[in-house]
Amino acid sequence: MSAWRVATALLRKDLRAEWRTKDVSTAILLFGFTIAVSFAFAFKPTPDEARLIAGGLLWLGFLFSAVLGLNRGFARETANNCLEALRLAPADPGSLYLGKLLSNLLLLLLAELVLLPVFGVFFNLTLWARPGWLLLILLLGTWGVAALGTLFSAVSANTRMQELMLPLLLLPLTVPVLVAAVDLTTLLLAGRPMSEGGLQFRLLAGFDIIFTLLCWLLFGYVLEE
Amino acid sequence: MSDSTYHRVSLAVFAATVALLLYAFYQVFFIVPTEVKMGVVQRIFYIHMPSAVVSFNLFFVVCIASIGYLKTRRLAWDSVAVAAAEVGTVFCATVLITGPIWAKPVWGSWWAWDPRLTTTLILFLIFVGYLMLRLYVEDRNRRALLSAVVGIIGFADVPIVYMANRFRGQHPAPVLGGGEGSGLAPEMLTTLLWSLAALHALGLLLFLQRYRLEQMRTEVNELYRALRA
Amino acid sequence: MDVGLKHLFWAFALFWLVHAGYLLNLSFRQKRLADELRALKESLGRKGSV
Amino acid sequence: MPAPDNRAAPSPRITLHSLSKFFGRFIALDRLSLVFEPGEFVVVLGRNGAGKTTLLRTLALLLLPSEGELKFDSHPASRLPHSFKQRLGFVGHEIALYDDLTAEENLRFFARLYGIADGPRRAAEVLAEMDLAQRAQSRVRNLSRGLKQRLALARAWLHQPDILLLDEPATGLDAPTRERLHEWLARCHQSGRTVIASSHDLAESLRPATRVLLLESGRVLFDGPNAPNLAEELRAKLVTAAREGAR
Repeated sequence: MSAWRVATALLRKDLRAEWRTKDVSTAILLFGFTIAVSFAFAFKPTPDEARLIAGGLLWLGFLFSAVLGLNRGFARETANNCLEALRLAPADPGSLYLGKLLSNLLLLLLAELVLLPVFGVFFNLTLWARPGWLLLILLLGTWGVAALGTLFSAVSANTRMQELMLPLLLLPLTVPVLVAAVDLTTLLLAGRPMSEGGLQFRLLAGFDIIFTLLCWLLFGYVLEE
Repeated sequence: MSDSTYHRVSLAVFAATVALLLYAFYQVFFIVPTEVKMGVVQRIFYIHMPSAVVSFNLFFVVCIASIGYLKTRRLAWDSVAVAAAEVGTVFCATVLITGPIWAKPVWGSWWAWDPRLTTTLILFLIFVGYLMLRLYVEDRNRRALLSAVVGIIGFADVPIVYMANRFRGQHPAPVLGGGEGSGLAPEMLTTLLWSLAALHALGLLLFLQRYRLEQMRTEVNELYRALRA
Repeated sequence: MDVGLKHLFWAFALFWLVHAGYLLNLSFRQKRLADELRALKESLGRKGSV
Repeated sequence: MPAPDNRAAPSPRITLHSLSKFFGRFIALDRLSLVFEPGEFVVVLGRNGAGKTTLLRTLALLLLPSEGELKFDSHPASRLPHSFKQRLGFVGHEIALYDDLTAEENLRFFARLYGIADGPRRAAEVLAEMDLAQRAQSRVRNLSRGLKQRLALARAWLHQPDILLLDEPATGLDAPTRERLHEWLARCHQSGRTVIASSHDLAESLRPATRVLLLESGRVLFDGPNAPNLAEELRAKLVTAAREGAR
């Protein structure tokens, strides 16, 4: 119960601070938008081609802007050394992780919902044909990125090369998420039955569960000095 | 380990490695029959596949040593982890170099998205990240903690990366992968086993030297502290 | 066959290059540390004798 | 600042046994063996880099010792449950408060982390105690250095810890506020709490403390009860130590 209290306290604190400064959301949205535009210039695909490659471009855009957002999100804890106060509190580090994960997940998902139509317009996609499936794919994929990203934003905050370390560590590790989420999004855009993506769904769910648990267990070590 | 035992052990490992490598290469070049479909280039397999096994085993050691460090907080575990990670990355690099050289004449393209090779590539990137991270954390204990976390997560990621690549499904089926009924001739199996032994010995040799380096570094730090005290 | 031999040669050559390079790199790093250790031990001995 | 409540807190005895902390080649603490009895008011003195901060951060369980042992009563620090941190309050060099939240929001947030039953009421109480009530709705970003420092003290005091660990608490405070800080600390001390505070200013910080600890290069140069004219003696010790160090 106290774990939930701590996690929600952290979540509320993050959302309140974000509402005031919009640090993380501006980073994700502006970068995501810029990426969408650059992809559109770089590829200029025909509608058929677009359906094939849009899944990949969409998730690459999400992933890169997520890295930026996660870095900004953890910067809030390192400013004034607020992390020290968190470590002083009689809270289990696992609950701190959960709170941070929830706030990252929420912000990333919201930003993705805003970025989706941007990609839709540039690549002429019909994204909303099956909104339930789309949201499920978004949730599972983003969860995987946020689960690892939350832990690694804390890891990279402790290094000299903060901004570089996060993508260097995170991108290889999230390859399974990228592969599965891109496959599923491509199925969705091609109008194929989602039952063809059973394996991918299971892989995403497995990834999310395993790494949420593992990061929850390991987060305390990252906070130690 | 005292200095003299260390020298004796490393000499023994060095001798064993040289002997095993010589014998294994003799097998590879003079004894084993040429594979019918792929021709002489298939002999790359005898260094390619064992290298992958060695690097994988070393990354397993990284994971175990990382858990060991988190549980005991003994820096020796961290030295084991970094030694295994660095040598594992070197072996990983040789897998990634020999793979495409083998693939080109057989499948006509350098990179055929074989799930095993692709997994090795991701593994390589993960552990390059691990080594980079170590470079950018000053404090010894902090470095050990953070890299232990990355080591454990990195290793846990491997099976999932492999599964993700397997259902991508546009790669040629692995013709020779050791097992899966690919039907190795008896001589081929013997040669493979000798190669496996020889490359593991090489891995052990490099690991011991790298571990030694880490111990020396610790000793230097201790001496600096003794000098100030 | 010709192409196969060429590839076989390069695979083994590069394999050895990487390993030899790494072994060389290790011994350089060890040598540097050994020198540093020796110097430190010397100055520590001097400090002890004062 | 009005009096802290007069709960006689059974502070644990703090024992350091041959405790060292290394940062790579640097020795921050060199085999310290010390005992802090419950209810002591200790001021830790020393120049920059003498080990004051490392000592306080180690006591606050923020740093793991490299060698040696730290005990609270008979419990080794490494085996204490997270809930033990309820009994520690710490203020470090940085204020550890969120710039974009108001003073009150910060305290309410930390009250929730500490599981304080009536967080909002307690937050208001502590704000009043630190003379911050009229700035409760200001964002931390807009507070002056002195106000921030007071808010940091409020954060450390929120859960009424038995042991107060303060790293240069007088930083950024003007003379009258500093005076009130000393009075407040003295009262914390009178209520039975252990107070350990550091300072680099010899004369200024000595008055309310009962025990003085002078650190130099991670070792204890002086450890004894507070006395008038102690500052001169300590200064002389530091000069001698510096001369020996230079040799």
